[in-house]
Amino acid sequence: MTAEESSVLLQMTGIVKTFPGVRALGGVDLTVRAGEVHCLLGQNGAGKSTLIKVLAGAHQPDEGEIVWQGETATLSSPVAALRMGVATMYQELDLIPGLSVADNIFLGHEHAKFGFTRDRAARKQATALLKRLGHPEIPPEKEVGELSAAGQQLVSMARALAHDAKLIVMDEPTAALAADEVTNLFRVVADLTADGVAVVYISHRLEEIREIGHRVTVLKDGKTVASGLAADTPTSDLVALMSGKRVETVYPHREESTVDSSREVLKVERLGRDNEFADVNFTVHAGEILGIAGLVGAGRSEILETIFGARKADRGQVFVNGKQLKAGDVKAAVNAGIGLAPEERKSQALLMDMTVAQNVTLASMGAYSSFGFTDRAKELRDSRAKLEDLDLRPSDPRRGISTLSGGNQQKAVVARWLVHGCKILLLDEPTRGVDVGARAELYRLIRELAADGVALVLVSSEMPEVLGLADRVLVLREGRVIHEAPADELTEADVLDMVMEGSAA
Amino acid sequence: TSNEQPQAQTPAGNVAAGQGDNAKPGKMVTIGFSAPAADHGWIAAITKNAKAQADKFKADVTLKATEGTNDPSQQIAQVETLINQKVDVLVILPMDGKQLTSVGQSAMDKGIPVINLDRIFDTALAYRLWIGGDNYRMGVNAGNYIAAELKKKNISKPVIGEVAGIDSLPLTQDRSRGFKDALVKAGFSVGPRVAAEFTVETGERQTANLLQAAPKLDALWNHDDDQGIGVMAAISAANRKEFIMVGGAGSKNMIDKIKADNDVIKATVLYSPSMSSSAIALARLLGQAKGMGDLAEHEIPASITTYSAVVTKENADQYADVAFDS
Amino acid sequence: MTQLEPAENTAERDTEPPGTPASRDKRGFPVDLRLASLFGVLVLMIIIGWVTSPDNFLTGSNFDTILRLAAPSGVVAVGMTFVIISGGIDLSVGSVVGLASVWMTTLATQSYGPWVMVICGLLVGLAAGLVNGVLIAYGRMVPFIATLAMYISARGLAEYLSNKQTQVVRDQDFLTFFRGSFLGIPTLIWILAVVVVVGWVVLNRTTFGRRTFAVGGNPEATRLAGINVKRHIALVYGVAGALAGITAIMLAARTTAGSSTNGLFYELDAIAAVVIGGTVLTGGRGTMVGTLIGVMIFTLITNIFAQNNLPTEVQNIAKGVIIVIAVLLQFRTNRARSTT
Amino acid sequence: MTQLEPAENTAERDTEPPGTPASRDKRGFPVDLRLASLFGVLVLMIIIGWVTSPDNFLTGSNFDTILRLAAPSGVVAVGMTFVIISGGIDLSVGSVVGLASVWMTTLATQSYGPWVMVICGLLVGLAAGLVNGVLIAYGRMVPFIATLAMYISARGLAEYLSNKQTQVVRDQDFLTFFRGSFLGIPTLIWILAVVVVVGWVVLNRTTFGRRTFAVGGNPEATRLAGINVKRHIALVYGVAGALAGITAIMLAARTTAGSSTNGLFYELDAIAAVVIGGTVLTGGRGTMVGTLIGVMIFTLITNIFAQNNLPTEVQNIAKGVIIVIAVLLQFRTNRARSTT
Ligand SMILES: Nc1ncnc2c1ncn2[C@@H]1O[C@H](COP(=O)(O)OP(=O)(O)OP(=O)(O)O)[C@@H](O)[C@H]1O
Ligand SMILES: Nc1ncnc2c1ncn2[C@@H]1O[C@H](COP(=O)(O)OP(=O)(O)OP(=O)(O)O)[C@@H](O)[C@H]1O
Ligand SMILES: O[C@@H]1[C@H](O)[C@H](O)CO[C@H]1O
Ligand SMILES: [Mg+2]
Ligand SMILES: [Mg+2]
Repeated sequence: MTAEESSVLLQMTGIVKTFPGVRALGGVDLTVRAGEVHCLLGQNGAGKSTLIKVLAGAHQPDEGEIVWQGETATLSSPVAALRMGVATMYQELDLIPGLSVADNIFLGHEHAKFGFTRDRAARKQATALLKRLGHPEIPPEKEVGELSAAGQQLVSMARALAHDAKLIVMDEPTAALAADEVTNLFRVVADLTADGVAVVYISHRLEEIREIGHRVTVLKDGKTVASGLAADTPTSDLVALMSGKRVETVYPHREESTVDSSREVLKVERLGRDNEFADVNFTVHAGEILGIAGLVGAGRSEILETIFGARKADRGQVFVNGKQLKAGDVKAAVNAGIGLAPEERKSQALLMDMTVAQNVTLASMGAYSSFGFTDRAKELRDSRAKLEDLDLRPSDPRRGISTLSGGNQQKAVVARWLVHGCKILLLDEPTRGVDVGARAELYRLIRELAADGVALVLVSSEMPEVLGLADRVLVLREGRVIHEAPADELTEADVLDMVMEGSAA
Repeated sequence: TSNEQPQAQTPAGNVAAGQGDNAKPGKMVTIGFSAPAADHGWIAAITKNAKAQADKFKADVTLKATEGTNDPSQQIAQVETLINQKVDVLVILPMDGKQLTSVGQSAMDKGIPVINLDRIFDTALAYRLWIGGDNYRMGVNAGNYIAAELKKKNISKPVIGEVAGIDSLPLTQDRSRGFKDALVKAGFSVGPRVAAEFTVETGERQTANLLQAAPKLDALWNHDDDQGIGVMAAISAANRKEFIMVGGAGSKNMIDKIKADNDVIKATVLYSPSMSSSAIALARLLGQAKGMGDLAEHEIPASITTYSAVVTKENADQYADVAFDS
Repeated sequence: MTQLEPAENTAERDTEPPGTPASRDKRGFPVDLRLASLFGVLVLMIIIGWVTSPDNFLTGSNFDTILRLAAPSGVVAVGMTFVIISGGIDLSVGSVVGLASVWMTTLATQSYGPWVMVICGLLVGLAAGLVNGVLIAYGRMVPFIATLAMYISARGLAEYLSNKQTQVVRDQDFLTFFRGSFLGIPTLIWILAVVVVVGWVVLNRTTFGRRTFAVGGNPEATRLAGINVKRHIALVYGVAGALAGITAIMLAARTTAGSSTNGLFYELDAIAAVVIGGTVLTGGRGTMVGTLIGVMIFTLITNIFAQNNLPTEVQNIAKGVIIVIAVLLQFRTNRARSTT
Repeated sequence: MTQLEPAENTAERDTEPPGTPASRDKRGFPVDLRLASLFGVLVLMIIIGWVTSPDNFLTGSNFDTILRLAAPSGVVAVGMTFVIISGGIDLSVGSVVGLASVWMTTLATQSYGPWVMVICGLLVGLAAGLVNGVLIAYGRMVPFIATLAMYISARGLAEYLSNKQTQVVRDQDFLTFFRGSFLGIPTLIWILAVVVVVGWVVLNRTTFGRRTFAVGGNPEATRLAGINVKRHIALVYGVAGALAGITAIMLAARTTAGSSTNGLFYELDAIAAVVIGGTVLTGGRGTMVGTLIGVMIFTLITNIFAQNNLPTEVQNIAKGVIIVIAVLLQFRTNRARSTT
């Protein structure tokens, strides 16, 4: 035990952080040893990000003590934390889109002499860092806003490495990464820990934790409920700790199919957009869930948005119940009964200043008004009913939507399309950033919708999710459909091979 | 105002006659003209009069009129442009006399005679001739007229209001000073004072507030007949009739009202934009190296101050020709 | 503008926890501490006015004057409230007032009588507003720049049309009606009241208003909910323009003249009033009542200074300071509210 | 403003595929199609000037005139470029020019000689800018409103200090130096050149500039990178203020006087020039060269109109239309570029 204690790098005890009206952290303990990957688990809103922001000097704790290498530390600003040796990759991408890769990596500790920047040196070192991350091809002078999400995540990582930190915090680094990038990241993490650097790792994907984690700390409602668990603690135990209830498995079981193959609801023919995807054909029946698998950047979101009219198709048609849909016209799609739960909940779906009810009725304002005047009573009544149906908590439709957890916000987006009476629902990464408990509820909801005869198209980067929920799966690679098969004929390994290599092994 | 009888004069604007030998065409003269932005009727009339006068002499006068900016730095550039174009004579009504002094002087240094119109330069070295009104006397005459009228009515402690023009212009300060001096001499003083900005809207707004501050007035002087339309609108909205009002500058609109004599306005003190007609006429003579017929001097004088006559119902007809469209 | 103020952002987040019940209905009603503090400023100003000129301030006719002066700026500010809530800004309203006031009072227009004058004022305003809206929504110009261009051009066009002269309104029916009063209250004040009430109802009780909040709050999400965002934005600027047209009519009545200088600086006053009233420049939030209070505060400043015979320069210094205080005060109240 | 234009957003996505090499260096140098198209507009205007007044336009003395006129507005625009790139806006610069010009030319100041005058102009500008910056960064006020308050107050204070009188500069050393020339080029033009070059270097080659882009691009991320965002913002407004102070000095030299009306409307011209120059109002992007071209375009418009004796109202109509065309044109070029 003494040997281990001597290798303790960071000890946070009794950390309390209150935001007006919210006690985000109510006494959290965290002990990290040098050279370990310490995983932080917890439901949405459990306080993980808040804790690491305290550690990064971005938030000041109200109470509690931070001991760094045996000495009490005060982290009054991000600079203090960086100086001490804590580098952080934040959950929300923390890059400046208009600045170059190199500028982003060294922001705040620029290569400079007398205030004048030395760009050549910066570019050289940036390339070295990116190389270490397995991506020497990313040009250091390129604007970060022009990189893919995965590329941006790499820059974020390079930035953390650039600080020569003793502790690197990674807050959901894999949320936007494809499988091969995840492998790459894990290799880097392994290198780091081999050098004695500690990593605090946050993810909602338990299998990742199992793969690289050494120890696990579980947060629930702003409190540590378990710390220093071994990484191979059984899933059901971890979930029980996080959610306070038993959830048997994370991913859904296959269920009895509800496909009504006599009713072809959505038909996509030779759909294409320049530089994005081409020649996409499929049909979806009432009660059917069509899954689309593929790597990040394969063009899945673009296909959904094109069907929905948010992007204009360059080629091909979309038919709803046999009737052709006008291209590039969201309103026409909505009127035809299509709904889209987009990939970026916050920026593409939610009106954060509005109430839940106002968010729910946004697409159906005509139905909730007479002569242009809103019928607020009906609006409240119907949304309350729908929220109760979906088991959305809290079910008070007058609350601000910003007060809901991620999973419940996602349900509100689904509710928007249900009150509109949509028959086709396009779901783009519906569980991204949603914790395990809420996920299970969303899976149940998706199944119920199918049972009610809704046709669903599901895009997800999590293979087991697609395979577990969908009736049929399209495999997409570089904008083209390379395989289509009933879900129960596919295994995760097959699909991974196809998306990465172009064909099943 | 213009929309009443737009075809009254062709081209619009009043012109000086040009007498005797001076009427005959002489050597070609190019006159450069620069004035501030015509953001109210008076300045608009200045530009229009200049053009009308040049038109009258079109046989021997070319007018290059750059018009209108309230940014002294830009007006300097405009005058420089005229100098670069090698005009023979310059007529400048500066946005701010002090700020355009240097460019006036540099024109003079280059041998281009400058006629300084209205707002005076900081030094006489910067102009060959200054022609303008007498702002101080304008205030004095307004004050004297009001004092006399009130004495006639035997009012001992009158409340006398003042609606000034743009307060940051020296000419406004001169006018107010003259007004105050005249009233003090008569044993009176200036009561509530507001400053408008030569526009009808500000005239109305400021007067509406002034009338509230002074529930009873005996007289009111308004510096500028352009803003006067707004001043009168505020008075009629407040339904106030207990006082006499005197205007400033002498717009057609006000002179008509004075003549009709069914409103509070009883007089206006002239500050006529006809001075720009005179400026052009004199610029031509300067360019042709001629003198003024009636003077014994061979040369055009160095300064001419127009008189700020008091126009009342009695003499209104006499001044119809110099009245301007507000 | 958009200074996505870092400090501010985090501060907002720090201080405004999602879900304090008080913050629930941010838009709707005056039952809000932020508005209450603003109302406090208004009351304070009335007290100052009363104390400094006890005889003349609290009189019926002075209130008449104040309200009549507030009326045109108030109408412009109502339009600005819509524009700002929709996430935009309109720098051109003042110039559009000038243009509409000139156009409706040309000899030609006046010759067709009062109805045509009124309709002309309205249409010119509406048209200018729609040009703004189309440039912004369909031409994808930044609102600041599109309306700045209109600001410059409309004033130029007004000068061109009027030949820079003040055009006196001769039409007696027009003057009698708009300078008159109804039930003892001047027509201009009625117009202000109607515009504010209708503005409130449209903003808070109609789908148009709801969409305005939505477009300002998150345009992309609004578009993906099947709402025609471009058309809505164009319409919002059209509304602001039409209200500028109404203002032109009111000014033509008040000053008995049309002039290209009418409406000068109205845009700045309107924006200041709207923002002081608690509407945020980034869009998505705002209140009509706050705007009205903001307008009243500014009108009162001028009135109190005139009542006390104080010079304009001091008034301007004070005006700037009052803006700062009012905004900082609201921020504090807000903070205080959310920590309780 | 912030109209997070939905249409625009998606359009950008549609038309701007990630990673077109041409768009690589948007900030730094004029090697950019957007700037090239702007430069095209400038050349076009020079051609128009030359065709319409063949004798007088393309002369050395006319270029002198143009550049000397452009100099003060150019200096203000350099400061505005920093402010806008940082995600803010400064409406007060024009008033601050007025205030600084008055303060540095009071009898008292002049009595201490030219050095004190210059330092006074600079310090007054800097101080006013810092007040803006502090209100915005630490007082968490929206830049539009904080600087609007300063806009009103600074002008009022200038009138108060000068008693609304124009104050003539009597100091001969001051006049000789600033009205003189060096190597045949007027001092004012030298100042403009130095300010633009230094501005370019600071923006593109120093950590201060880099951080200005960062603050405007994503303030929260910048804060998390360990940069004192508040202090940086305060400094950026300080820089803009100090440059307004330099402008005041230049105007005092040019007009040989200080006046509270100096600098009127400079803020709008500067903002228009900066935006036409391709700097985006949402912050994070912009170029100094573009700003300079923008300033030159506006100055040329005035000059060409003066050369041809055309009236201001037409000039204003044209100015608005040119703004619209220049902005739309840039947008098209941009589009064209990225689809090739
Ligand atoms: N700046 C803030 N102001 C107010 N409340 C906040 C702030 N940041 C976080 N919260 C609240 O604190 C709680 C903890 O949030 P936090 O982001 O730490 O959760 P998390 O565990 O990271 O969740 P997720 O898994 O969704 O990322 C939540 O209720 C959240 O709404
Ligand atoms: N707004 C944008 N700006 C720049 N690049 C973008 C933008 N949107 C998408 N891309 C890029 O276009 C490519 C296709 O992205 P898309 O979102 O369709 O992928 P996807 O298959 O839906 O992946 P996922 O949804 O899992 O992220 C990716 O390289 C992505 O980074
Ligand atoms: O500009 C002013 C006024 O308009 C005034 O009425 C006459 O004098 C001029 O100088
Ligand atoms: Mg988190
Ligand atoms: Mg996607």
